[in-house]
Amino acid sequence: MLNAQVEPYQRLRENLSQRDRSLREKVMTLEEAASFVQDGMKVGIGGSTMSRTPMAMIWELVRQRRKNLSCSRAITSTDGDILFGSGVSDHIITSWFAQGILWGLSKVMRRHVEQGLARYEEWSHMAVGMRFRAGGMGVPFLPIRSMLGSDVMDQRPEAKQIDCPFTGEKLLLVPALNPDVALIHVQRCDAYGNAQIDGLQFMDIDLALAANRVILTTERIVSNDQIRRAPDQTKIPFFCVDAVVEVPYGSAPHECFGIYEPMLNHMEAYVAKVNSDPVEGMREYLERYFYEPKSWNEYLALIGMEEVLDASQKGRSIYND
Amino acid sequence: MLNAQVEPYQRLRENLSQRDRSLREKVMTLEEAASFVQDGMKVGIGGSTMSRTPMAMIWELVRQRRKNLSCSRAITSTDGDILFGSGVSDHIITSWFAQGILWGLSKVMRRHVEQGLARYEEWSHMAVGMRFRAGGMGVPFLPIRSMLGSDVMDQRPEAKQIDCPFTGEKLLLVPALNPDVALIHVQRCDAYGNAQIDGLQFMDIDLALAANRVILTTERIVSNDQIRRAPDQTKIPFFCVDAVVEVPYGSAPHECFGIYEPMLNHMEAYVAKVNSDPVEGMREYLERYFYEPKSWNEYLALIGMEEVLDASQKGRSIYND
Amino acid sequence: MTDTTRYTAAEILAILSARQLKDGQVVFAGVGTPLLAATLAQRLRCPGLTILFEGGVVGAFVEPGKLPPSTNDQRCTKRANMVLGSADVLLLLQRGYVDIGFMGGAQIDQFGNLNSSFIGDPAAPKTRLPGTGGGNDISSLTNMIVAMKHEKRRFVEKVDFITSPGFIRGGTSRAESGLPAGGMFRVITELAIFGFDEKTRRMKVLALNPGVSRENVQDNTGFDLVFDEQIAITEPPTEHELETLRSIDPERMFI
Amino acid sequence: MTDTTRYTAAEILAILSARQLKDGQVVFAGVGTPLLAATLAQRLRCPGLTILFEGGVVGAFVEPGKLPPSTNDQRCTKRANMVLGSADVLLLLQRGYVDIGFMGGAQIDQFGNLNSSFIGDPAAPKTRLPGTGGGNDISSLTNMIVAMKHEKRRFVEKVDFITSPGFIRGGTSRAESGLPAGGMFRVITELAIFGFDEKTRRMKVLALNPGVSRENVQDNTGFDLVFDEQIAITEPPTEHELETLRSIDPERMFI
Repeated sequence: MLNAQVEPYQRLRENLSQRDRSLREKVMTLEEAASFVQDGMKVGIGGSTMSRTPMAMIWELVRQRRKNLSCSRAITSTDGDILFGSGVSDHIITSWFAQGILWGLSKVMRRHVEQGLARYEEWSHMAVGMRFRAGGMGVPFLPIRSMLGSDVMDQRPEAKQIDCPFTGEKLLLVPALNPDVALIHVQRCDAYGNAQIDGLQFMDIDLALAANRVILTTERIVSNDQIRRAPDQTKIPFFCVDAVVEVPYGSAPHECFGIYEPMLNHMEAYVAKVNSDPVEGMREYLERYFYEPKSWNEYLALIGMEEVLDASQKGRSIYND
Repeated sequence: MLNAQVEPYQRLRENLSQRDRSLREKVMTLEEAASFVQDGMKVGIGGSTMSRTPMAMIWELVRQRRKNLSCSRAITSTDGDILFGSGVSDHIITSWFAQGILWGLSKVMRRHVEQGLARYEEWSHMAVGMRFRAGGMGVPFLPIRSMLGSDVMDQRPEAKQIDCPFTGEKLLLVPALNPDVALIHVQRCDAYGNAQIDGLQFMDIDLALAANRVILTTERIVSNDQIRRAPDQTKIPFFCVDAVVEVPYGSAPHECFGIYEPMLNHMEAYVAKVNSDPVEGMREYLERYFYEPKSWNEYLALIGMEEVLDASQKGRSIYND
Repeated sequence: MTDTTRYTAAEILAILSARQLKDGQVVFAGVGTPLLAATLAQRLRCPGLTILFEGGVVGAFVEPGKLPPSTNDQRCTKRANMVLGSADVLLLLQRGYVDIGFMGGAQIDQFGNLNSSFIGDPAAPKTRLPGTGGGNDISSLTNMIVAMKHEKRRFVEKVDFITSPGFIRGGTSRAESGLPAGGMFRVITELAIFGFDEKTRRMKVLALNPGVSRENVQDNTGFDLVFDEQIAITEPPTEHELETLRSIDPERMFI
Repeated sequence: MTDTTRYTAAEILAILSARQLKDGQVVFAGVGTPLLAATLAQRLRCPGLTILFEGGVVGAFVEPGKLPPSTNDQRCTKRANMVLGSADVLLLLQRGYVDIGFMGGAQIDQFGNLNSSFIGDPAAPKTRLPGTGGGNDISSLTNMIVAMKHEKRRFVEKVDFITSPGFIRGGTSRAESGLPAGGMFRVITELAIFGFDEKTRRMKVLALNPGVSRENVQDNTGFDLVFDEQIAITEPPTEHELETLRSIDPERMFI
C-alpha cells in the first residue's frame, strides 16, 4: 500500500525546479515574507524547545490570521501553544509538546488535543530528524532502529516496519517530510541567504534542505564577503532560501545561542496565565502581545528592557571563558 | 538473500561495547598506532584525492609490511598506487582511481587490476559516501537514486534495487560499510581525539563514526581547553578515536587545507617514474621514500625544503583575503 | 533509624542516581534529576564522565547555579567537547557509542516500560502528556537508568501506553520486537533501587533506601514486587553529597 | 572560411561550453574543461553563476592562474559561499538544487551514455579506466552538458560500459531504469554542438563549429548521426573570449 504523505520524486523535483535558485538579494519585511505561507500548508519550524524558535515569523503569521497550518518541529514549547491557541495550526508533528520541563503539562495543548480541536502527531525525536533528513536528501524514507515495539510506532501507520533485505533484522522506515515552507531563525546570514548558525544547530540544516521554501529570520545581515571568508561556517546555502528578514531578538522570549538566553520571567508569567485559563488567558495574551503591538520592537518593549538586557547578558556569557 | 558484507547489528554493538570510549589521553607514535591495523583488515581512508590523505600512517603501514588490507576511500590518488604497489592492499573500494586528473591513467592501478593482482571495486562517489554514512548511523543500508540503470550498478550485487514501499519508485539500497580501522588526518585535535577539520571535510565524519577503530594523525595537538572554547567546531568526538599521532606535514606530498597545497613537483616526478615502469619505478620509489628514511621528518627532507615551504606558502594563502 | 529529615525525596533521588554512574562512562542524560545526578557524579567521583544531551551536546560540564531549563538550551553546551545536530547526537546512541541512558519517568510498569504520552485511551485520552522526546530513542538503543518518584499511580502493572520501551512484555519480547541492544538496567526512587530479573525481565527490588521497609515499597507499588534474595540497605546520603548537590542547584530548580 | 589557427581545440571546447551556461544557474562542474568553461562564463557574462564541485564546494570563484588540480583541492574553495561534505554536495543533486551537470567524457554513445570505467570486457578489461567519481551521480540526477574531444574511437554506437547514464537505450528507458529526472542536454566538441532527439533520445547535430562540415563530423563519429533540420553555424570564439580564457589558465594546465 503506497503512502500519499510522501511526495513522489517527480513532484519534488518539479516543485524545486520552479523556484528561483539564482544568486540574488532577497531581503524583505516580516509582512512580505509571510506571503510564502498560505492557509493549509505544511510548515517546518526550526530550532528546538526554547531555542532559536522563529518566534517573530510565528508572531507575524498569527497577526495575519493564517489557518489550518500543519506544523512540524523537533520539540515544541510555547510556540506550539501559540499556534494552536491562535487557530493558526490544527496539526503539529513533533516529539514532545509542553511549555517546558519546568512547568509540567501545557493546558493549552491538553485542551486542544483532548477536546479534538487539534492533532498532536507524536514521533520519536530521532524519527522527526530522520524524516526531515530523508526530505533533505531527496529520498522517500530512512531506516531507524527506534520506535520498534512501542505504542508510539503503533500510532504511526505512516511508518513501515520491514525485515532488512541485507541482515533480516527488523527496521522501521520513516517517511520523508518535505514541508511547503520552513521558518528558521539564525544568528547571521547575508542578503542572499547564506546562513551561519552558532552552537546548537538542531535539525535546521536538514529542514532547510527538505522544505520547498525557506524563510530565514536573522539577528543580523552580514556582507557576502564576510560569508566567503569562512565558507566552512556556512550551514545553509543561499539557494535553499527564499526570504531573508533581519529581526533582532527574533526568538524572544525564547533563546538565541550566544546572543540571549530565554526570558524566563516573561515565560513564567505566560505559563501562569494560560495554564490557569487556557481559553481566556490565551486570548488575553495574544491580544496584548501579538495583535496590539504595531511592530516587533513594540512587542519587545512589552517584554521589557530589563528582561531583554538580562537575557542578553546571560546569552553572551557563554563566550566569557 | 542476505548479504554477509553487512555487519549484523548485534556484532556491531558488541564490537563497539568492547572499545574503551572513556575520556583519556591516547597520544602515541606512528609505530604504536599501526598496531591497530592487522593483516586482512578493512581500512577506511580519510580525505579525498590529493587532500588530507593520511599519508604518514600509510607510510608506516608500508614500512611495517602489512598485507591484504581491504581499503576504502572517497576518491583514490597516489595513495592507492602505494597501497597496491607495496603489497599492503589487494582490494580498494572507491569511486575513482588514478594519480590525478592532470596525469591520465595510473599505470600502477592498471597493472594490478588488468593482471588480476588486485581488485578495484567501483561505486559512485555518492554511494561510497552513503555506505560510510549508513555505517556511522548504525543502519544496514541507505537508499540512493543514482547508479540505477548503469553498468556500475550491474557490477555491484552487494547493492539491492527495490521498489519503494512508500512511492513505488525504483531505489538502490547501498550496504553499510563499517571499516575495522579508519585512518584520518586532521589540522588539529586534542590529546583525547576531539578533532577540528578546516575547509573540505569530505567523508571523514561519517567514516570516523562508522569505523570500529580510528587512528587520527594531526598537524598539531591542542589543549582540551581550546576545543571546549568552540565545541561547535569539533567534527569528530573523542570517543570515536583510539590513537592520536602528531605528524606535521602528515599528508605530504598531498595537501592539508589551509596549511599546505600538494607538492606538485614531487608528484610529477613520482608519476613519471611509476608510469614509465610500474614495477621497477614503484620499487625504487618505495625504497627511497618509504623504506630507507629513518623517520617521517627524513622523508620530508627527501621531498625537499624548497618544495615543502612553497606548498606551505600556497596552503596558507587561502586565508590571505 | 536513619534521620530522613536531612534531605528531600528529590535530593536522595539525585544522590542515589549519581552513585549508579561510573567514571569514564558515556551517559545520555535527560534534563531535571538525570542532568543533576550526572553533574553531581562528575563533581564527586567521575571527572571523566561524558554527558550527552539530546539538544546536540557531547561532554558537557554544566556550571553550578546555571542549570539549563531544557536539554536544548545553550547552558547545556558549557565547556562541552562537541556540539552537533540533535538528530546526530541521537544517532550516536543507535551506533552504540553510549553506555547509559538516564531519564526521569512519569509512569512505569513491571517490565520497565515508560509512559509519557497518554493517560487513558490514546484515541480519546483523559490526559495528553508531553510525549517521548528522545525518550523512545534512548530507551530503545541503550542501557537505561530511570530516576522517578515512587507513587502507586506511577508504578503500574501495565502502562496505558508504551512510550519508551523497557522489556515490553518480558522474557525475550524486547529483542523480538527489533531491539536487540540495551534495556532497563536500574530504577531509582526515593524508596528503593530496582533491577530486572535476567529471565522474566520483571522489576525486582535490589536495595531499600534508609528507613524504608519492604512493606513501604510494596504499598506504594501497583503490582506485586519481586525482592532480591539479599536485599541491601542503601547508605544514606553523606553531608558531602548533599552539600555538593545543593551547590549545583542553589536555586532549587530541580531539588 | 574562418581562420581556425587562432585557437586550439581545447580552447574552442572551453569557449563553446561556456556559452551554454546562463547567469543565475547552479552548475555542478568537473575539473578540467568544465571548471575552466564555468569560470570563463562567470567572468564574461554570468557573475551570478553558482559553481558546485564534488569535493564539497558551493558557489566558488576560482582565481585566474590558480586553477585547482582536482575538484577536491583547497583552490576549489576560493571565495566560495559554502564548503560542506562531499557526500552532502552530491545529495544536493539528488534533492534537485542543481540546474546543470557539466563534465568531460572519455567515450560516449549515440544515447549519450558515458564510459570512464573499462575498455573491453569488465571481467578482463583491456584497459581499466579511472571510474565514475561523481560522474554517475551527476548524470543520473540532473541535466548534463558534456565537453569532450571528437574522435571516432570516443564517439561509438554503444559504449563498452555505462559508467554515467545518458538515455540508456533511448526512448523512455532512462526513466524506466529509475532515473525520472535529468538527462543528456548538450555535447560540445571541437567540431560541433549536439542535442538529443525528444523521442528517440538519439544524438543529433544542432550546430557546426566554424570551418567544420557535416562530413567532417560524420567521419569522426562511430555511428550514423542525425542532423537537425536547420543546422546552425556557431560563431567563432571572439578575441575577448580567447583573452579571458587564456588569462584564467595562463599556465595552460587545461588548454
